[in-house]
Amino acid sequence: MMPDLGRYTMTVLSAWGATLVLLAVLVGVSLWQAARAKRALGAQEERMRKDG
Amino acid sequence: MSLWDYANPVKFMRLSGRLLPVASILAGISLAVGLVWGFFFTPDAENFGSTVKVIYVHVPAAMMAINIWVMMLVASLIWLVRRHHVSALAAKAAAPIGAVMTLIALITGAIWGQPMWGTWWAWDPRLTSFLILFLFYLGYMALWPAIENTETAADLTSVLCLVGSVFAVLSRYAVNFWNQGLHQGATLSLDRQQHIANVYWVPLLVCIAGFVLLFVALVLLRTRTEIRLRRLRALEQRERLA
Amino acid sequence: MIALLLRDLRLAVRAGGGFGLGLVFFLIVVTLVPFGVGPEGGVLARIAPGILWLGALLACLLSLDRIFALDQEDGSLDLLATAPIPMEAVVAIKALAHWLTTGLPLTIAAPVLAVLLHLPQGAYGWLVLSLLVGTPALSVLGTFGAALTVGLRRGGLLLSLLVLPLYVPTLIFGAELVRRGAEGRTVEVPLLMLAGITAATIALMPFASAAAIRMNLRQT
Amino acid sequence: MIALLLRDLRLAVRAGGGFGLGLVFFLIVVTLVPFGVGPEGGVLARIAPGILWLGALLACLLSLDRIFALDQEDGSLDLLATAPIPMEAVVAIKALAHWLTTGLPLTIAAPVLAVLLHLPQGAYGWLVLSLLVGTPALSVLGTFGAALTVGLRRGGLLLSLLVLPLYVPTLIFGAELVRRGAEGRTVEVPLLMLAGITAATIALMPFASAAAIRMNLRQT
Amino acid sequence: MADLLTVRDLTVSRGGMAVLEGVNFTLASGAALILRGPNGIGKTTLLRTIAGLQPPVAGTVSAPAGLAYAAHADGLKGALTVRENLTFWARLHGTAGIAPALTRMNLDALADRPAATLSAGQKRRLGLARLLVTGAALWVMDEPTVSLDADSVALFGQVVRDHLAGGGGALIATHIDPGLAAGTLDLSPFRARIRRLDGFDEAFG
Amino acid sequence: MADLLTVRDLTVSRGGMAVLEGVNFTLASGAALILRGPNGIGKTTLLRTIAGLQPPVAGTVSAPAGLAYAAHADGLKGALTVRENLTFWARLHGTAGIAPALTRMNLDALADRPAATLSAGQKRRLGLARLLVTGAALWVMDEPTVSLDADSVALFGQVVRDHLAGGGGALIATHIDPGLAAGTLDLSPFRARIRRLDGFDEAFG
Ligand code: HEM
Ligand SMILES: Nc1ncnc2c1ncn2[C@@H]1O[C@H](COP(=O)(O)OP(=O)(O)OP(=O)(O)O)[C@@H](O)[C@H]1O
Ligand SMILES: Nc1ncnc2c1ncn2[C@@H]1O[C@H](COP(=O)(O)OP(=O)(O)OP(=O)(O)O)[C@@H](O)[C@H]1O
Ligand SMILES: [Mg+2]
Ligand SMILES: [Mg+2]
Repeated sequence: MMPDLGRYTMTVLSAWGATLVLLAVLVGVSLWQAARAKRALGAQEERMRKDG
Repeated sequence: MSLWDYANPVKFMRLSGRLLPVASILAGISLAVGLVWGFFFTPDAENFGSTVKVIYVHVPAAMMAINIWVMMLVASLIWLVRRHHVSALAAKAAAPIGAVMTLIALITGAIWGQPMWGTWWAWDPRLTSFLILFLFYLGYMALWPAIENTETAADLTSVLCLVGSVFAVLSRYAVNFWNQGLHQGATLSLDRQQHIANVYWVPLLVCIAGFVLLFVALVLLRTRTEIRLRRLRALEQRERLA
Repeated sequence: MIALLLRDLRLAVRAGGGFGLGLVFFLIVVTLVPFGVGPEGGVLARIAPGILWLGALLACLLSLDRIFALDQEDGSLDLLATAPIPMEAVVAIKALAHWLTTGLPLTIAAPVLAVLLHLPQGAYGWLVLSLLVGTPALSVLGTFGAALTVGLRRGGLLLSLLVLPLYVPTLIFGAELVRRGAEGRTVEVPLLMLAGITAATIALMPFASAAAIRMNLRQT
Repeated sequence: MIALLLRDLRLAVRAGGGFGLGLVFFLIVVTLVPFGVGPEGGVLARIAPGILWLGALLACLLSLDRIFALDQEDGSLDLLATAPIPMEAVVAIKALAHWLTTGLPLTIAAPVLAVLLHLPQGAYGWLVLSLLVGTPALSVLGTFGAALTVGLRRGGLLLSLLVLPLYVPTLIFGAELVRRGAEGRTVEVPLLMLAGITAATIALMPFASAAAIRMNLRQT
Repeated sequence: MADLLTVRDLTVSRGGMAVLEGVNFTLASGAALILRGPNGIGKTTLLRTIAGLQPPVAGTVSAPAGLAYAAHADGLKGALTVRENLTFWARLHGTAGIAPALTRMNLDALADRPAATLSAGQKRRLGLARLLVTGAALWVMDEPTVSLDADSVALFGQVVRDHLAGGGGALIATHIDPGLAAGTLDLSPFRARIRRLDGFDEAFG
Repeated sequence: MADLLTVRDLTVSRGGMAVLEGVNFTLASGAALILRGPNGIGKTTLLRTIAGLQPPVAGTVSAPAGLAYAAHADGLKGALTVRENLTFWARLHGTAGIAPALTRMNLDALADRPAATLSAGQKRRLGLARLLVTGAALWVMDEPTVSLDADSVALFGQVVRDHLAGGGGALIATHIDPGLAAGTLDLSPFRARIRRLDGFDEAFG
């Protein structure tokens, strides 16, 4: 399945690897921040509704 | 109903809530297709060998790096002229994405340069102007949190984006003048359609579309986060005063 | 306006000799380079134009945060903003005062320091000319950076980060001018570019800087 | 004491990301050098050790004035001086906090930036080692300079003037170590000298700095 | 007499939150108004808005163009002497002659001292002397008598009375009675009510 | 009760000139002393000398080791919250628990605000709360009630009274009556006479 990359295996794999890792981090961080903001806002709204 | 109405936070939240899943799914599909196609089903090129596969991540990232800055410039102008908060926050949300894209272009380029030019880094105009662009992204991102007042932060970062754009272009010209460079274009001009075989071109287009869609999805997500954080802040302030 | 210029110059001279210190920093950077890169004349002569320009740029940069921060801390900036004088003029005067206390002395001192780095004979004139034409742009751009960061507690390093990319074109053309001069090549293009950048920044940046100051004061 | 360290670290991180900014300045200096001296790889590789050390040194220098000046301006320094904790400890903690927020990040980032200057492969290890051993001395000496200039209104440039000569030995041995490493020569002598300077300054300078602070406060 | 300053339905904000709302008052020339209110009510914010340093959230301020603002901080340069500090402001405002200002704030003996070597109260006197050289009709002052001893407070009172007698106006935020025959406006009733935020819109602006 | 602070024949100088001379007083534990005198007489200089920040020119000060000094400036970090600012000082002085200090200076509602966003009077309250967490017996304060509104002054008075009741002492330089039952020392009689300089010797010290 894996294509034969010849003597450039390292080059291609590390370039793709770095890209995918950076994108994954970006997406992961964005999702995490989004979830955290949503949770914090939900909690705050809940609290303020109770307090009136 | 004019387009500007979507600059209203409530409407934006509603619309973006609907768009986000669509954009995410489309981004996922096109990225998967494009990347798999590019990695597994393209032949090696004559003078690049298998390194030609790097193009599927390098070129889309490089294009996005520039285009995201342009989008931030437009959003900043909208904020300065029409003072739509969503617009300023969208610029803020886009900056980290742009910075990551620039970094990907730089890293993949550096890795690619090792076998192609025999060096990780060369002071080639295109590479150099990307480094400068990366610095502009860093400066922009550092300025936002440094300013306490949110409206002032939006104002000042917008002005920076404006001035920075002018100087990014100027730098591009300056480095061109300073060093003729090694970067692709002469040996195998991939940006001119007649020079590139469709076997490379079509998957590349799919990858570019994937990166664009990924950016759209991420910007929507991050802008939503920023809007929520703003509301959270306002609520907290109110609670403290009560 | 003249009053503001005189005050700023007087403060620069009084406050621990702000005047001479930019110079001294320049001197020290230029002196440290041989310690860092080793003393061979050939290498030094090659890199001399670049190092001299870089030293001037850093010396300039280091004094930028005084432009507005001091006035902000002691409240003068608020009072200046309510005085009957447009903020654009304040900003332009500040940039001028900065250039007079930093760029100008650097330009005058550069030939002396060039000796330390074995700059080729023919390049001295071009060095002075390039600094004379280029340093005003450094002051004006620096004033813009200072205006952006004025509210922030000691935004010194943030200021550097914001300003340095803006300095790149000036640095490239300035150093290139000297390098070409040293090699006896034609210098018209970099000289014109340098002059163009300086003229354009002087004409336009005060508006951006004034806007930034007003935004910073506005903190509602 | 731990409280002071934590406070200083927290302030460094909060105040507009003081943490990353030293790094960024380093990045920018290293980036600007090629714009100045031209892009040829050969020359760059020759001067890389010196420029990397010089960049680290300047990045360090630029953040020195925060060490005491902020505390002095808002009156904390007077209050610290009357707190039940010896001034020597305050000074040592301040130097440590400065190193943690400046020297350490610089050391970690240096190899990445070395790529931009085409530093020869073999020298990377020596570069990191030299910075790790050398930068604490920069922080300690810088703290002394900051202590001397604390009373002066924005003594930033005066501070540079005082501190840079003190930095010369560290710079010489640090850059020499890397250069020898790059050429595959023996590195013992500069390494020992560097370690010796660092050890001696750490042991002795806090007393000098504390004395300087006390004198500065005493202004009768 | 003519109204020097008119404030209509003014809402002012600080840190993104309205702090005072519905403030209304006018100040006739020759009159002084003292603003009172507990710490943090928004006196400084109101004065900054009137001085034009920040925009009002709602409502209008119509103030004369030449207006002199004296903030919590004095805007003095420690490296310059008392005389130089004052001369600078006089020339910036295009007025001549700082001698009367020095004399009236009892600064003659200190005229050639660098401002950094003044005591807290002496600095404050210098900060107030600046008002005299602006030539402005309306003085807007934030706690002007901080750090002043009783004699200096009396001196200041006299200076303000003279200014009013000359047709000027004065707006003073203070916690201490400065000994002026002046109207007082208590800001407590104008404290902004906290509105509930029901949608995302309201988090902005 | 025992004497907390004894000052004998003290001469203090500022800018190379003696400003006060022959100052004598003692402060018993449980008592407060208010220093008065016109601007520039040397109150700040005297307090700095007592706090050990500068050496006396002549005479002696015997003060307890643990002494808390509150200067004109508050020593606050704008980037830290109220709570963080106070916690720092508490840990530095090795005391625990800032909650009572917050409550007693009415700062509970502001505890999580960055200090930079406080109004002038709120900052001052925070500066005074620092005294409570030092655990020191002797409080030396330079114009503590500057910028405070009437309620806060009363709050401060109560805090000082409690401190005195616990056996502490307080030395306060002020122009305003802080509403304490305390002795008052007018510094005017101690103003240093200007001696003629007859030889070069006397130009030194
Ligand atoms: C850090 C290093 C590099 C950077 C920052 C960089 C940047 C860029 C940029 C900005 C583009 C243009 C994208 C667009 O807008 O169309 C591009 C395209 C391209 N790059 Fe790179 N590049 C780097 C290294 C390399 C290397 C080492 C190679 C191969 C030897 C390479 C090959 C290409 C090719 C073939 C294209 C597409 C065609 C073209 O626009 O000329 N790049 N790169
Ligand atoms: N930068 C800021 N960010 C957020 N809130 C702020 C900021 N500055 C001030 N505030 C808050 O705004 C309110 C009004 O402050 P202002 O300084 O106008 O009060 P003031 O009436 O002048 O008080 P004082 O008598 O203590 O000087 C206060 O509650 C204060 O805490
Ligand atoms: N750095 C200095 N150099 C020279 N003289 C100074 C210096 N600082 C203060 N002085 C002078 O010393 C005298 C005493 O000042 P000090 O600050 O102790 O007065 P103070 O009693 O606290 O006054 P205030 O009530 O105004 O605060 C003043 O006359 C002042 O002008
Ligand atoms: Mg106020
Ligand atoms: Mg005093």
